[in-house]
Amino acid sequence: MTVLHVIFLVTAVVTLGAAVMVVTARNLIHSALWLILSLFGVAVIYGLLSAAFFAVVQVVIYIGAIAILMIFAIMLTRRVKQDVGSIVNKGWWLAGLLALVLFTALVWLFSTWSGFRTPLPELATDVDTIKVLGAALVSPSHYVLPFEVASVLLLAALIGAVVVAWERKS
Amino acid sequence: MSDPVNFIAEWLKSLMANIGLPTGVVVVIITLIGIVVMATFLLVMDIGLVWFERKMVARFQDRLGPNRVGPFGLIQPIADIIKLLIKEDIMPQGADKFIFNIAPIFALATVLLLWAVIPFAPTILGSDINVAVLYIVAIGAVGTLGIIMAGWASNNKYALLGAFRTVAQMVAYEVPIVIALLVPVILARSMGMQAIVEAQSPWYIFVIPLAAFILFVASIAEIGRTPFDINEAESEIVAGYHIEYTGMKFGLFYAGELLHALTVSAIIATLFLGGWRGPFVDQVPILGVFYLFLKSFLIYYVIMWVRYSFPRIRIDQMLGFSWKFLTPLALILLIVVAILSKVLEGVSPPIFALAMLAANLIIIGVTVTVLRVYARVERKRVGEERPLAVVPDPELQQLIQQE
Amino acid sequence: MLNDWIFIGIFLLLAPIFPAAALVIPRLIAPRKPNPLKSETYECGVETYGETWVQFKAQYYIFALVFLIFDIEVVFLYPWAVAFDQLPLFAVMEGVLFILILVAGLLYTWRKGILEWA
Amino acid sequence: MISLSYFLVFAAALFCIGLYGAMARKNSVAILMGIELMLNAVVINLIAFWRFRTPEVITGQAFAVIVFAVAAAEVAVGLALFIAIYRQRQTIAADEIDLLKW
Amino acid sequence: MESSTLVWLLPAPPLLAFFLIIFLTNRSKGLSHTLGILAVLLSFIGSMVIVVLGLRSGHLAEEPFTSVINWFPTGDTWFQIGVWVDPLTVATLFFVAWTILMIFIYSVGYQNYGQPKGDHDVPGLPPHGATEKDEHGHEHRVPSIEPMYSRFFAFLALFSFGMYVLVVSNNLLTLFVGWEIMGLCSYLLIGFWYAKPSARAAAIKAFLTTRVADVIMLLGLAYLYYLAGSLSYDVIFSEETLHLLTETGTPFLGLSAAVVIGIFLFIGTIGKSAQWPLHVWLPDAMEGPTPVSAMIHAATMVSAGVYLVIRVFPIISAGAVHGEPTVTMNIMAFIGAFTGLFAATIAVTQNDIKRVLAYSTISQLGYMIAAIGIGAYVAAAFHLFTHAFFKALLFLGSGSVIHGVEHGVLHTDEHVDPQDMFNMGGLRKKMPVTFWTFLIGGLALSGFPLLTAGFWSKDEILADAFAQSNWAVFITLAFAALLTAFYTMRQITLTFLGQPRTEASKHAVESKWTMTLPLVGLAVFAIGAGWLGITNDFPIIGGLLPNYMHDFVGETLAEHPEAIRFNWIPLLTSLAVAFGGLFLGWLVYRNVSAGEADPLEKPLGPVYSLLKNKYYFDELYDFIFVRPAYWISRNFTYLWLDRRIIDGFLHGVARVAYSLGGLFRNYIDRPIVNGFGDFVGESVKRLGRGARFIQTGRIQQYMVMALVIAFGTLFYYLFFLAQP
Repeated sequence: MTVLHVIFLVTAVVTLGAAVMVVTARNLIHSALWLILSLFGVAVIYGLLSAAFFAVVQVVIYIGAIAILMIFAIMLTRRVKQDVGSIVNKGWWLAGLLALVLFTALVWLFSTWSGFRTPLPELATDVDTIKVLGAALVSPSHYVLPFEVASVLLLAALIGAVVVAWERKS
Repeated sequence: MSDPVNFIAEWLKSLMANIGLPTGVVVVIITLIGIVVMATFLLVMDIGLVWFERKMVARFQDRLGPNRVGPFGLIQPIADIIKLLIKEDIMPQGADKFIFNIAPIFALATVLLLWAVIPFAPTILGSDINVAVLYIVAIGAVGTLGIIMAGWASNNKYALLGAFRTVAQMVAYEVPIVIALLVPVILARSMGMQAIVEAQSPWYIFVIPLAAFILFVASIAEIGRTPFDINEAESEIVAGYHIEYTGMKFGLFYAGELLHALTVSAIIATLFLGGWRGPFVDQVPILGVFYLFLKSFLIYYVIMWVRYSFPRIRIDQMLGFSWKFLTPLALILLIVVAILSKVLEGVSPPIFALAMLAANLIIIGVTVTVLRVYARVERKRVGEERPLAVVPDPELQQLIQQE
Repeated sequence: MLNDWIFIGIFLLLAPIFPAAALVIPRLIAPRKPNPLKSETYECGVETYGETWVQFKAQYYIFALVFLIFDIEVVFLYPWAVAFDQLPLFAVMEGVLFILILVAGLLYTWRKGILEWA
Repeated sequence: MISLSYFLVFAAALFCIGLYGAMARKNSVAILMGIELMLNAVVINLIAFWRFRTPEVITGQAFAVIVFAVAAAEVAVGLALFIAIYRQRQTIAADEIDLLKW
Repeated sequence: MESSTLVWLLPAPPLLAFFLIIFLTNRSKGLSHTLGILAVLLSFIGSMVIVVLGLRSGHLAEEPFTSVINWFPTGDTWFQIGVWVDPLTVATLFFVAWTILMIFIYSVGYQNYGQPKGDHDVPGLPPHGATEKDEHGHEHRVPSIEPMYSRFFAFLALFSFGMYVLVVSNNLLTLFVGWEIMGLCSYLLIGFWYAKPSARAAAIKAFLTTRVADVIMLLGLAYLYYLAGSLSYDVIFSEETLHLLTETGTPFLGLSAAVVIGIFLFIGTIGKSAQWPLHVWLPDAMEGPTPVSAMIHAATMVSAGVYLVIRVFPIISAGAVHGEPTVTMNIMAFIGAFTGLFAATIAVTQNDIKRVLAYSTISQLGYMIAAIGIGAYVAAAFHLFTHAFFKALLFLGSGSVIHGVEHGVLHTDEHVDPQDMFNMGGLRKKMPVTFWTFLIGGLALSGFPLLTAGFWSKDEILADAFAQSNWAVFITLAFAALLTAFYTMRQITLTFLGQPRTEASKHAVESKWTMTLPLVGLAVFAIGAGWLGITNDFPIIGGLLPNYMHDFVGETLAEHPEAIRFNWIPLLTSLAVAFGGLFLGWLVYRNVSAGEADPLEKPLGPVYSLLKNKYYFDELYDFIFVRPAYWISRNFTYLWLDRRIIDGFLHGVARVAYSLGGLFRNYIDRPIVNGFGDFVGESVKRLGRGARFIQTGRIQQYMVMALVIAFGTLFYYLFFLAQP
């Protein structure tokens, strides 16, 4: 039971709890805020995995941008009298069951895997993973293609979303 | 005794070690103490800022400013705080209590958090993480969240509207900020603040003034000060997202805003004015703190200067200014700097700096010319578009009468 | 390095406490006589009417959207910037290409008149 | 000593919670939130595998970067669609948007 | 600069020009053609440098200019692409560079640059002409500029990019890429006037026909890659690869892999070079902007097909015991020779000046294919080389003629088809440059002895056929040569000689220098190109000039063919057929317009009557040659072969299939299949009604189902199937 354990467990509990709140909260704004908390927990998990870059990027992108986007969307699409009536559809129990089954199955599946209990290896202290990542992302022998394609994807998303969401004033 | 802070820290460490505490605990405790000291220092300075600000604005506006309570009214802020503390705290009906309460906490806490990565001196700094620059961006993003929470929780059209405008503005100016921050990172090849400071010979403001300018302007907008204070444009939306806040909660927003201004000044000072760099700082590290705050206050002063010299601009102008001016400019600068600093790799630093500066000046020159032309066109357009009341021609009148 | 993160972690926990404290003090010393009139929503002088949920323009969303795309793209340029001295000019150019694609997006939104605040 | 299993189980749990949200909630935005959770679980797995199995190869992180981009694109377009739908039908309840049948 | 680097750069300028024109200079016509021509000029200069370098280095065949780069990883190896310049490439590069440059310059004039905008021209239709006031205020109609001028140059640039890629590439894949780019361009250019239904149809026809061939060719490439593990020339033409190919057997009739691949690639050629039976697209391809697309389809692009077979000759001839042709070669010999004759006969009956050339092209390409088929590698390359020049010349000439006549048509609002040779005549005075160059081209085509290029190359083919005592090919080609000469002369006579038959041709004017200059430039080669390949032991002039074609291009092959001994018979034959054909053509057509009173009659009455008296010669010739030619071409080739045999066969197949279908329908389909089908359908319908509730249109429910099924399958696989 090292400090790492404690931090991890606390974070995990908070994250999962927040996640549960996300899917159960009645008020959408609340679930958005819970989502933010949960995502923040995930960021901490990245930190524990010594992926500092992703920890920060998680906050920048998810909390700073995506969450804002969602809150805006909620505001834009809110119906009066939304708060009455069930927030889940009729098949919710099936969904829950499925999720549960999937979870158990996944865990069982993992546990059958030999690498399940891989201990934490030491990171080479002299290499800066961000440097490595940056070099890999633009090196032709590694990931330059996905990298550029990602930017094209984002461009496409931008144009598509703008076209869809934009109300032309005629 | 050149470095009292570390000296005391070491002393406390050894003390606690002697008591027999495990090193981990010692580290934690030292960190705690450090944080508390720093935060207190900042908050006190924040109180000072209130006075500074009010004095300054008074001078700008040819008034005296606070001068009754204490010498030069130095005690005035304390009085204000007491007033805020003993004011009754009103919760608007239908407000979302929890969120309503934590929003102001966000507002101040996020500002405080920014200081975690700002190096005060070669030896004195909170934490030297290798993603500090992104960390700053991230914390700023969280700050945005606080505003939305405030606006939404107070169950008030105008608060919500103000919050939305503020967020729109902040996200709009987030982009140039992120790009402008990328430029020194390219030059310093690191996201660590300390590394960037150490890399600054000469100060980056002399190498990439344009980036500094962009960051400066965008930051002013980010902290929502005039001319970018749409979020609390009294004439338009009463008082912005914190209209419903009273007492200390409002005080927190207020303090947050002031401290935020100082914080961005400190960040700019660190990234572009060489942070703690200055004479004798290597021998006497503690001097670094002095230098840093000297520079920060310099920038803070400029911010106030801008604030009290320019009128507020309309929201459309403001958003346009970010998307159509700062962002493209920043992107161009980014491209130029990237290519140039790769092409010039290996030349001697002074030449490199000069070339970089030249490039910046060229870009600035071009931009200014473009702006000139644009301004001329725009003036004509605006002039034509809104004609004064015209006399309707007789035929038209007849038509109207026939109707 | 680890200490730095410990510092950040503790700071994250501690930072809210100072303002929170500032909020706790009034609870103790400030008067609390709430009444419905006091806690009525204050809007522009007249009594408030209608839903608080005014319909917002989709424009807000679109701005946030553009911001999201730009944010993520620029953030992914940071590793590139950090690894700068390991990159050949070619790789730098790829980064520039990335930026140019970004610019294309900006130009599109610009030309489409989406950046106009109507 | 902390081992890979922690993160895998955690990610699995997060994934399933998100899955539930995505399948059970009525409001489309809520569904999207669920999907976000799932995506995050995926990224956790990627990074965990990188950290525990191949810390010397950067692949895991590179993948994560791409997943981030995909997530962003997905949110942007998804929400845009919802807004458009809302404009048409004044609702974004998933079970009232049932045009997807012949 | 390293020569291979230069080779890399050859295709670049046109591509650049293409994009620049498309994206930037689309608005400005002048800028566009300047860009295009500049780019092509660059490539041209580069090519010439390469050619000179190639000729200088004495041992180009042993060590060609080549350099490769890794293109994309294939498993643990890389697929490499690169450039490759060996003697054959040099020869091809030479004429490609020239012809392309000529096209570009020519297009400026042909698309009426500098002319006023048309009164009611629309993009997608040929310009209708514009009305112009001259200084006296007289209105008269003049040609108007092509509305899509810039686009035209963009397409041309893209086309030349494809051609250069094809020529300099060092492997069959990039060759295929260039090949397909040209296919695209031919589609774009044939359908350039997309508002004309006929043009659209022709474009689609051309595209699909060549596609059919290309798919099979791609199969061949794939098979080759599968066997050889590479498509680079140096690998696939190496001894061991060829050996492997010949050794490997295939399921197809027990043919060796070499043969199968050879045939597949050759089918690609059939499509591209419009050999029988895939020749159908080429005549229609004349729908494009008259001479230019025509020349692309007839002089440059279609040569690519021949270039391919020449290039892969080692594979085609692989396993050929000396002097004993392989199956592939036999097939090629047959198809080539047959096409040669077949197309020639058709050409005789055509009245459209362009179509004559189109068919003659088909027939000439047939020559080359046949030459390859009989193993006359050098001869084929030689003829490819010369043909490119004089055929290009002819096409541009025809274009110029049409242009002139169109001008006349516009001038006198007389509505005649400006492409029908019977509407022309007497143009030699109106358009002297065009006439002389066209004459040169025509003589070259018909193999006018000693002087013209066509003679030498054609003669070489005949000589080869003769030397191999391959009588079938020899006689067929000889006869085809006769017809060629005949219809060429016919064309010249009808077009230029005699008197104008219409007002339009009376008012035809010589084209601008932008059009005539290329004609002259090509005419030079139409004469000179032949002297590069004179057999050394040719009487008198033999050996005066080194036999480049043989000593240089021949080097390309691993064991390069020894020169065939000179022999009088083929020489005499070709002399005979050339002169005979020309003479006949002239005799028969010199005064077609005898209908109206011949203006020559009064000034020289007796001479004229003398000429008249010669008529029974005409009758004789008419009886002996012309009618048979007509008869063969009409009845045999067209009606009998095309209509009866081919169509008849098709119809027969159709009928059989139809009746069979009927049988099936009545006795199997309806009772059994339909019954069963209905049963299934009904039950499915019932089932569907039952299962309808599943399809609610609610995404989430779909998601649930999808997940249930997906995970079900996954876990089933993992737990039951994947367990070792």
